[in-house]
Amino acid sequence: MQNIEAIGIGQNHYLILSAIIFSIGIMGVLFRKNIIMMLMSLELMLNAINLTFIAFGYFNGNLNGQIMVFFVMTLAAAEAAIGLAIAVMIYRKFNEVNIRYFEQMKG
Amino acid sequence: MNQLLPVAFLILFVIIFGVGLMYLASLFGAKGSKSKSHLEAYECGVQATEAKTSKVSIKFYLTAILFILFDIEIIFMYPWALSLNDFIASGSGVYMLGAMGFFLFIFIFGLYWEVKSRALEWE
Amino acid sequence: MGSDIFEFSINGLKIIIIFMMMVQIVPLLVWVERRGSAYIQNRFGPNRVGPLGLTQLLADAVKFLTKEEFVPQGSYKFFFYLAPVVALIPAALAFGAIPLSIPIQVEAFTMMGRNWGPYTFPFQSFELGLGVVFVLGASSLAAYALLLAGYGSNNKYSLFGALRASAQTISYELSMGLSIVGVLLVYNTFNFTEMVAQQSGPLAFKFLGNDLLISWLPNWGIFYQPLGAILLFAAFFAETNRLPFDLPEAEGELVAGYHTEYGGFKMNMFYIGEYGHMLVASALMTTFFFGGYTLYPWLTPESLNQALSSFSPTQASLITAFSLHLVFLVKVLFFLWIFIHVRWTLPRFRYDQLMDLGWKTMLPWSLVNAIVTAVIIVLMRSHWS
Amino acid sequence: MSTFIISNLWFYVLALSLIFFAFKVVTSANPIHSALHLVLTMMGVAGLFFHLNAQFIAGVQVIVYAGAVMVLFVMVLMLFDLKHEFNAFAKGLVSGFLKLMSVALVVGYLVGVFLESGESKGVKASLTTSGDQTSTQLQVTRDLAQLLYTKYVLVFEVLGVLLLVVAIGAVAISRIQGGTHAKH
Repeated sequence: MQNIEAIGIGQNHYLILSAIIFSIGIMGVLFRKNIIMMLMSLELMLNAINLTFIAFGYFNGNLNGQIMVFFVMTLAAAEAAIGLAIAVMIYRKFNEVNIRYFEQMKG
Repeated sequence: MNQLLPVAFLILFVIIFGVGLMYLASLFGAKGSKSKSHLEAYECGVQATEAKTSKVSIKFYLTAILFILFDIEIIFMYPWALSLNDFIASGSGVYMLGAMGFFLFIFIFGLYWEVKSRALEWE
Repeated sequence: MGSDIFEFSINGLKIIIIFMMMVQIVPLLVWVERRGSAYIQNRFGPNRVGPLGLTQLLADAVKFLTKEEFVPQGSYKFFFYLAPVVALIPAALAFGAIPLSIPIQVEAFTMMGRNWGPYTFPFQSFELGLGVVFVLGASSLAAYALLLAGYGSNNKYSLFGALRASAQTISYELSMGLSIVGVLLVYNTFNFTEMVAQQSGPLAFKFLGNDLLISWLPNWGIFYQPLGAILLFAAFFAETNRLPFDLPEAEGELVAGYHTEYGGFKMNMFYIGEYGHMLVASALMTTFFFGGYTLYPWLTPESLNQALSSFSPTQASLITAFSLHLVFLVKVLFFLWIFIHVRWTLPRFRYDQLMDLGWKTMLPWSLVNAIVTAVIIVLMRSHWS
Repeated sequence: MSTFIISNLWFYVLALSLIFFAFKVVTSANPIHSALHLVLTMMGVAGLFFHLNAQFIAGVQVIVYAGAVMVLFVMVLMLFDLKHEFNAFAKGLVSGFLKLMSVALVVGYLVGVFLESGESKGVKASLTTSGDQTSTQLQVTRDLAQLLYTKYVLVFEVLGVLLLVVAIGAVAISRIQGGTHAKH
């Protein structure tokens, strides 16, 4: 770990930070029962992934990381839109957002 | 770092300015009575009734969803608008028009479908 | 922010002064609005408190500070108090990014036994390469203040007012974004200072490959983007919830929309946010379409420098910076007067008309504007020889 | 060591606040609190992008994520009018333990791959060579545009079609009337 001290903020700093946020996101998905909270934790994980892409792009000196983040953002926004549309439909019909309730969903 | 330092400094100053003057106002302000009816939310005199999410509320989130999708299509147009001149200089201006033309055709078709399918009707 | 203590403190002071400029514009505009509306409706307006009612502003300020501190029962105290502060931040950030004049060059000088090197102070809070993207990001955060205020005040009608206001704000952000694409096509840069630099010369553009020069017209953006200017200005009306787009506050039962429960200084902060957005809108209109801080034949950085060659370089750059700043302020005040003038002349839209206008007319028209601009630019700028 | 910390203080401050906000997103009971903390996390990540020479992506992140997606989240949460959630967290000791173990496994593997993927590259020269800070930001965005519309133009068109599909899908979903529990 010695050479990281001399250079300053190295690539591993960013990667460890995004790993921490990614793990917080996974725990959010696993532990929360509200659908919308799970979608939010998913957004958190996608943000961590974007951070990794940009960190690799910056430290390897090419722009592929930024292009990839551009596309990940589009997909994340589209996924959030559809996820929330479904969540609102479920809420309007069942008046309940707790994920455990839907295990008995028929058909 | 000194690019973002002024931004952080301004945000900090605005928060301190806002919270400080709000606290000042609460010190100088007259003390109203704490009775229940006095603190009742203002319902123009009518007894406050519980909110029932009505049909119109669906239109709000549908507008927000369509806003996200069309906003991303506009974001894709920013780099195009920025580099169109460089592409013209390097002789491939028409190619850029073609590439964005197809994208805009999809944008216009989506907008047309939204209008025709009466998704944005506010009754 | 600065290499040494002198530059650091000057930049810090400048940021505070520019924010204070935005905060102080509120009493001035309120006074102009009340006098102006009185003039339009053939009555006097405030003239009791001091000459022409000018000290009415101080009376308002004191009134705002001494109003009762009211929090509706059962409301979410944290959101209730957070909303006014969040209402201030987007306007302050956006106004900080717009250049108000050319940077001030200060020669090396000695003070207190130390010689301080030459400095250049940009005449704006923060100098960003991508100014336009920053301003768009800041103004897209405005919806949070409305939603927080509506939700925090535990009043079902202010919740509906907040939802309507934020739905209107976001749907007009689309046509704002698209008309800014038209502007970017013309200037090819996100940086405001480069945009103003391109507008400081005579009207010169490439026509089918060969250059054309009209010397008596300034090279302003309005000649390249007339439709874009109209669409952007209309979208700004909707962004700031000004009449004729201020329906969320005007419905009978909504009373005052999302800020029904706010009184005293918290209400004043919402006004600062609204008038701040108006100021940002006028500053953007002048920077995009009316030449920012330059006035082509007489007041441009080059012409002023020649005229002031007799002064020392620091004084010359100070005088040019502040005189160009005055030019900028005059243009901004002109647009502010239009904002106020429109408020007292046009009736307001019904909510479905308002949303139809946003989605079904302004969005397609700004799309057409962007496409036509791109086609003309490719046609005109590609060399046909 | 101290000069190293002070000159790179901004990274540690930003990183710690990011982790704190992310943690608050997951653990706060009132969903609107967590939505607002998620907005702050996204602004923090945008700040980090700004320093990684990706200024345009930072702007896009603020406009798209913090300004559009999160507004939808807050709007939907307000429509539901969810009060304080009491049993917000999944109960069950054994399942909780298994979940924690799986998360630790995934993250441990990730960090292991990062650290052993060779020495840190250190602070790379900025992506482009030209002059002061503001022009490099513009130059990076121009190179991004150059790359986006020449090499990745097919992805760009496919994403346009994807957005159309999602728009039509969202409207169709909001129109479903029937369903197993529909009360006729």
